[in-house]
Amino acid sequence: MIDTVDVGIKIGGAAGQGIQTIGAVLSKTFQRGGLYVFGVQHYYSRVRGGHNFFYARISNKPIYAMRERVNLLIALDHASIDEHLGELERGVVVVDRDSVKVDSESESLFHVPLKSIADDVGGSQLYANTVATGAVLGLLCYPFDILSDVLSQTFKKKGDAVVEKNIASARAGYDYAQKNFPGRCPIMLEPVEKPNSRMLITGNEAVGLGALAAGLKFLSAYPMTPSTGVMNYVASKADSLGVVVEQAEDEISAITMAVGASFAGVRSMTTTSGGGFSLMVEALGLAGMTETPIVIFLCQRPGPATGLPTMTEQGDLEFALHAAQGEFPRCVLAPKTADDAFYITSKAFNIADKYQIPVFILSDQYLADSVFTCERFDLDQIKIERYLMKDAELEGADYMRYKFTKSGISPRALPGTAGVLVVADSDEHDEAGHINESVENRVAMSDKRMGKLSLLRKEMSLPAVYGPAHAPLTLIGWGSTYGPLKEAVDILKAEGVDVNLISFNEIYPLPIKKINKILERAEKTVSIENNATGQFARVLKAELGFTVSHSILKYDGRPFTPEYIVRELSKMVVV
Amino acid sequence: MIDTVDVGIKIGGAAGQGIQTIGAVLSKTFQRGGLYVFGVQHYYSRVRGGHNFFYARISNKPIYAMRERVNLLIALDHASIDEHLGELERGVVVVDRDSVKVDSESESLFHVPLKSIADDVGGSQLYANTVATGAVLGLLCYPFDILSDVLSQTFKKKGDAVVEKNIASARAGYDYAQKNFPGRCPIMLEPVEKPNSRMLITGNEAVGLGALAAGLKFLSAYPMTPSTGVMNYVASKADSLGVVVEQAEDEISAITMAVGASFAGVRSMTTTSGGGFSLMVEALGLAGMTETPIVIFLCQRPGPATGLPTMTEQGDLEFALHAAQGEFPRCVLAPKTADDAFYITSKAFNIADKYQIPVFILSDQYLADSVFTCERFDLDQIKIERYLMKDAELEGADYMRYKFTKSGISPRALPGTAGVLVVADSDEHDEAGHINESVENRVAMSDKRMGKLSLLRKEMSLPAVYGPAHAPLTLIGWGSTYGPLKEAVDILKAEGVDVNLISFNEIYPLPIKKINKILERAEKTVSIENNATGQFARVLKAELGFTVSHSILKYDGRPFTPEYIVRELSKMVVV
Amino acid sequence: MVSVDDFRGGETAWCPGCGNFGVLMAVKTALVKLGKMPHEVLLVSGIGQSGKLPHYMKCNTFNSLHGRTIPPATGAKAANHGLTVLAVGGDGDTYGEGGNHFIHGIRRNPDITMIVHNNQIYGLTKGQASPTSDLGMKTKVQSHGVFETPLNPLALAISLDCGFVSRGFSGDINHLSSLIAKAIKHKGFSLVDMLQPCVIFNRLNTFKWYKERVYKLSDSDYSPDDRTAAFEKSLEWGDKIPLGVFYERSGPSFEDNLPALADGALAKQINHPDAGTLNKLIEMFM
Amino acid sequence: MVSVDDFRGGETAWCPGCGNFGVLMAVKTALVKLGKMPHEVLLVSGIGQSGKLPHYMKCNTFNSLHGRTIPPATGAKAANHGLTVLAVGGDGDTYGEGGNHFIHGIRRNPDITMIVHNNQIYGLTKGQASPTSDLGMKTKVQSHGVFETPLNPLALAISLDCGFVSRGFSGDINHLSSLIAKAIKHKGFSLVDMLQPCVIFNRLNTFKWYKERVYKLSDSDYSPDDRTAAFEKSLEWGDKIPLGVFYERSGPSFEDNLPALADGALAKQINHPDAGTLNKLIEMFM
Ligand SMILES: Cc1ncc(C[n+]2csc(CCOP(=O)(O)OP(=O)(O)O)c2C)c(N)n1
Ligand SMILES: Cc1ncc(C[n+]2csc(CCOP(=O)(O)OP(=O)(O)O)c2C)c(N)n1
Ligand code: SF4
Ligand code: SF4
Ligand SMILES: [Mg+2]
Ligand SMILES: [Mg+2]
Repeated sequence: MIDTVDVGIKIGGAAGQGIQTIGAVLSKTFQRGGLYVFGVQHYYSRVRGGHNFFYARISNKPIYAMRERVNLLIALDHASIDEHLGELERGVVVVDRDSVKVDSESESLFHVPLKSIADDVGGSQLYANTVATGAVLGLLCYPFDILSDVLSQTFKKKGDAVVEKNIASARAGYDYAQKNFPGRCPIMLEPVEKPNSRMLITGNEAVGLGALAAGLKFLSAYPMTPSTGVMNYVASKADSLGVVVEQAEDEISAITMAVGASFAGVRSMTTTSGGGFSLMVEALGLAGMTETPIVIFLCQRPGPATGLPTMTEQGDLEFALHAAQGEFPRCVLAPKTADDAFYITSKAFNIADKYQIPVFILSDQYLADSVFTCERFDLDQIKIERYLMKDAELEGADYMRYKFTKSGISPRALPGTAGVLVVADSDEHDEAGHINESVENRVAMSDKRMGKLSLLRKEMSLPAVYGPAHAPLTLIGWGSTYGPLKEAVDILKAEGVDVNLISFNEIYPLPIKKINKILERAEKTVSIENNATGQFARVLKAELGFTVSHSILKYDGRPFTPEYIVRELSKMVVV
Repeated sequence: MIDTVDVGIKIGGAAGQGIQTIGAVLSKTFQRGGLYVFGVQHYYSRVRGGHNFFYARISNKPIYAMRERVNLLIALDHASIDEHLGELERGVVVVDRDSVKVDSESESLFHVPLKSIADDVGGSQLYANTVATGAVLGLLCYPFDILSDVLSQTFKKKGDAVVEKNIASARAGYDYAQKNFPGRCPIMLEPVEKPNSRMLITGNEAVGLGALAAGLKFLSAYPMTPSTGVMNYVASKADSLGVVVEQAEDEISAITMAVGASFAGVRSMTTTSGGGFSLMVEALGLAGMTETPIVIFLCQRPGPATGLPTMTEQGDLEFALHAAQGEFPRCVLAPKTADDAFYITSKAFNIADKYQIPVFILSDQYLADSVFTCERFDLDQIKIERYLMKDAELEGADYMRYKFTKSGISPRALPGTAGVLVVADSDEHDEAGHINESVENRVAMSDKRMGKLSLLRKEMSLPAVYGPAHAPLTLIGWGSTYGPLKEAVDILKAEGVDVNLISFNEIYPLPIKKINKILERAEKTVSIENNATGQFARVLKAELGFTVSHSILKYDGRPFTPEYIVRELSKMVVV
Repeated sequence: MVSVDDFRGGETAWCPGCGNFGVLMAVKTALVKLGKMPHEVLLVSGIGQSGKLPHYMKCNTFNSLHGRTIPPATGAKAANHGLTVLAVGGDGDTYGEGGNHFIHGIRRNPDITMIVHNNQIYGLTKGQASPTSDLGMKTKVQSHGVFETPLNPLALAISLDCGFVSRGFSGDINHLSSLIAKAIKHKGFSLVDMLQPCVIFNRLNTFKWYKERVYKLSDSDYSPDDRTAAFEKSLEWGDKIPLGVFYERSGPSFEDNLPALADGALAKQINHPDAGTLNKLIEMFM
Repeated sequence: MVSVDDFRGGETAWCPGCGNFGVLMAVKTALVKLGKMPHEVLLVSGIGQSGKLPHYMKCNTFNSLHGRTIPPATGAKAANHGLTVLAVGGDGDTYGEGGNHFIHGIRRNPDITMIVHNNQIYGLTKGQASPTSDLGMKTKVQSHGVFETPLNPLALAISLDCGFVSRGFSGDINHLSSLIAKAIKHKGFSLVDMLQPCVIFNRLNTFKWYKERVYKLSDSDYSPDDRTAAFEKSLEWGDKIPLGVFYERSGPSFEDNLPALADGALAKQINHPDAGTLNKLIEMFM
């Protein structure tokens, strides 16, 4: 048996100090060495200054969450010492005491003259970050050549000179650490020999990639943190796959453009966060009434209003479920991890097309910005099903867009592609798509639309049960809390607690009976959510009549850690 | 004991034919005679043509709903015959067969040459409506002088000549009916002797009047059926009470203008329907986060999207409850009748001011446009409480808009009125109103805001129980369905069925324990709602864990009738 | 050959005498003039009296929300630029609720034609002032008369350098239909603002009122290629109201600027993204 | 006497060198010039880098939503017209998300001053194009460069007959603060569009870029009372960029048009409506 390696590295500093670059380079370097990396970003709504951090956890076993302890702290500013020194566990702090004045004489402080080395070796203090990166790897005694490869790749676009200066700066940092740290290699992090086919990807990138793999052709959006990453990613790849990405003047335009594009025949998506989604609400109903497929990427951040724009929360679930006047079917999917985000995004497009409804991908800042190590995404699992009528079927047909069918799903044709006329209406309409206000038609059309929901309900996947099928204690979570919850279960199991986890990612409509069967088995249940009022627990109650016995709610804008969950559980004396 | 008089009159015709005028004049004439009148409007989204109707029920006892039977039909168009002849019960149809061609030779048809009488007597066919009004009263043998008073008052503004021609035309119609109807007075409707202090008022007018009585100073709105009546009413009285009414460019502007006005110190309101409210969602959260009082009049119509723009539905309850990103306290009130609308509207302003939260008045087209007979509104019941800091309290104070207090309610000062500075923020903020993203502050501020909800919960009124406190069958309703439900209970009681009704008008937050106590007593429960999915039943389940045993859902755009409810109940074999 | 009848839809529900009848005829006539077939045309409407047009026409239609005509029309055009896309809206619809899309639609310049039924009133909601209502017009809400400066759609469009800015009158179907035809032929966003009397709620700007005032810009006196001159001309309102093309300029349309459209209409491209490309994208994360 | 220090708020979080610092100073200076006290001033902001201004000022503030500055400022002004109301927004905020309020705010003409931090970029969200970004500017989203016709805020405002239309430069605090002071003094809606370099995301329109181009409209050569001339002047952009007041005209403000304000600020009127009047209203239903 191999020993478990599990190291937490935190890089703290002001916005603009290049924390993300250090984080990305380190993460890639570890991942290339066959290790598992999980990275979290904490930042504020400012472009320069303040105190941000990147936290990377590295292990030789799969990991799904951050941990609270830090083994290596790179302190680029004073706040890093103030805020994170206490998190250090038998670890080292890399700090350039020439620029960050520290009073403490803690043994863990390891002065590396980042700026002066950078100046000397790279010819500019700009390389201080790279020096720090090198120093970290030196402390870990991690092979330098992997870093040098990663640096070459990262800075390739900027030309050979820049690459060389970076490598030299990193090397200098590496050597400085190896030479000067009292007692070499305070922490060991060794690459794993066998090559791997793993990816290092954020939740947002995975959604973007999933959409591209699903055949996305039109994305219109208005920038809003933390959703913007998806638009950025898709825009950067749009040319290679012939996708249109259009920044709208506002969110109303963003979604209605996407609805128009979908009506005319292409897979369309819009990306936003809660405030922007607020403005899309009427058009959500438009998609519902006109039965136009649309995928809405709703990336949650703490509200209400502007709230905490760069932080995380699961506060928009009931909003997504009930947004817009009137009643119509919708689907809500909440991915758990980056790879789940990839596959579920492609599923979202199929559901939207099959049922001709709006589908939400409900993410949050934590999932959006975190870096996950995933197995290489399997394109064979992506099936694109458009559910469109074929030109031959339409030949000579008296086409009616809202034809009554047993399933409630009307065959879909596209305007201008087969000689038939496609008539869509936001008023209550008859089968032909023209306004009709009779009692009979209204009831039939409402039943037709809502009937699709019952059908979809049967198709929704069940929540995953982690741990034993039966346990005296059951944790319940949804979406991005999966990682911390899974690890909390692992910790508890190691402590001898008999516990399991039911984690939901397909949120609505719930396959009621099947889920009740799963929940029936549960004894003590604890619903764990990143919001103040226990929204998912309320949904379970409203939809299934199921009442959780306990809940842990976190609404401070920060994500869960496994340790936090364990602590809160023990406070509740349910453990 | 006096006999019960209960007459249903329906006036059918095209938009633009003056149905509303006939309806209004008739209603007023009966009301002036001490009778109770209840009137319903059915119309379409067009200005001329189509088939509309006004239904008035008149009784010498209080009435709260329409009935399905019609005793007198005034058929101004052919559709009136096609659609409503079947509704006639031992009644008479007034029709001008010169202009409305009718094949049927049904005995109930009574030809009145409306147009030619109008031409002869008034000098223009425009008076045909007034002739019809007179004819109706002639058939009912109702004293003509009340009508003549009402006509004088109605047309006063248009000058004496117009008044006289109207009276003459009415007289001619009256005499024609008296003279020509085979067997005089097929239906008798006698005025009640004693004078009364009752009002005849629509739901929309009552909301407008309630707002004015509560000290409304600023109303900004964008027109939208069926809410527009409130804006129209307030605008028509604005000068007399010094109120600003501003039509906004869109609903986003409407609500944010109102929020701005409220922040600066005046009672503000916006009026809209579901589609417009969709656009107000983000600003709802703004009010929540900045703790700015605001009253939102949300008048429901069937959705989704444009839906059935002139019809009725209770489809926006969960939308109102969960609209906007994040979590913050709000209050939802759903008036049952016009007088309830008056009092509850003034209460809405007090709650908004006291808790510094957004408050909804959730109405619907049925309540908005229906005419109710109410006891004279009692101004003594209206207490205006602004909960503002007095200038003296502010003197020299270091004022903080979001000061932590035990109740969560921070003392409220107004910008520019007392020399202190008032700082409001849509970001998460500290007590002083400045952005603060710390864990401690976030949790404290969220607790502060949500804490107000628990306080308000205690203050909410309990639902009214109609009928015996205990009964084997309990009907549950909310908002405007009260009238038909109450009458359904009366019908059932008369049939010997032991039944009661719990009707909610203060919807959220529910005083959970007290309501559970009421609901505990219930055996079979039937939730009756004007929507397709049983939204209020779901709210009861989510909030109280209470599950109704049966439900009757109507989502055809038309309001309930007592008969419909009784029929549906008997189908369910619960009766 | 198509005829006006080929575009005939359902029964109208407008008031007798409404200016919208002229508009309906002019739109159909313009399409016939251009030889368009119903299935080649997509009509996107908002909500209002103009928003009923889709029900009275026979072609592809998307009856959207109040104020939301331009964005769905833009999205549809991007998805299938083979379609002839018309957006129709009211003055409240286009310049009020949808004002932001009007501004930015012009900037984006999709090849769509925006036809505005400008009756200077909110018709469907029974007579409130619209952004183009004349000063002083009294309504139930504007009980002291309109005091907001009336919005001048032509001046606004010209200030945004809109490629085709014109005004028609529903009382002159011939002229109007030829304007609409020109607007459709113009590559890029084209505006046809139409004076369309509402015979019920607008007692100020009646058929007669317009008829006495309108005159046509003549090719000999006026050339629509100077932005400042066009701006100045657009300010003319009152005793004399010019009709015609105020401003025209050419330039690349939205679709011209979308490289993804080079391989044909997006809606007709195959649905499956290239696996090789996707694999390359995946490998970038490795 | 008030001084600039009396308006000093919290620590700034802008980037070093950001053009917003000049704006902050100019706003304070203008208020001091006019002898305003902090409690007499209400600053309404949107969300963006400009939206942080309320935190760096000391006065009454209402930090609203992205794009929503003009309506709450209008509502607040109607409620208490004794307040000096400033609205501050970014170019995305004011002309993008809030574009519809900009148009109709001008039409409504409340006596508020709209100060736009126009850095021709979305700063806070890290560098997407804004409605005023120059053609061709490349960003992560606009990867082929901006192709939408840049919005010209001054031309737009003039097309709406805005009563006060001006442009300042955050690099010239003196001139800017006097512009702002003039704008505040103007009765009605006044626009101060400010060239405000974003030193991080806008590498095209830098301090230097602006400095080389801006010049001040001189009283001797230019008079801001002709709308068409103002329109023409507003089109000047490129090698030379004029600063100053482009257009000014007087007329009744929104508040002037509200009879309810005749008895003083609404917020200061007594809260209880007159019972006699209410009784009369009730009796109308009897
Ligand atoms: C979001 C929203 N707000 C308001 C309405 C109500 N509404 C329908 S049409 C209309 C305005 C009609 O005026 P205009 O656009 O000028 O069209 P017209 O009827 O005059 O042709 C309004 C306010 C709506 N349908 N949706
Ligand atoms: C409804 C909504 N959409 C999007 C955002 C995200 N957002 C915040 S600021 C901003 C734009 C910033 O650009 P600008 O207004 O030009 O201000 P700057 O930061 O450049 O000063 C955006 C898109 C938001 N807060 N709310
Ligand atoms: S209300 Fe006016 S615009 Fe509407 S149909 Fe009638 S005349 Fe035409
Ligand atoms: S990002 Fe640009 S606008 Fe924002 S603070 Fe930095 S320099 Fe200023
Ligand atoms: Mg109109
Ligand atoms: Mg900007």
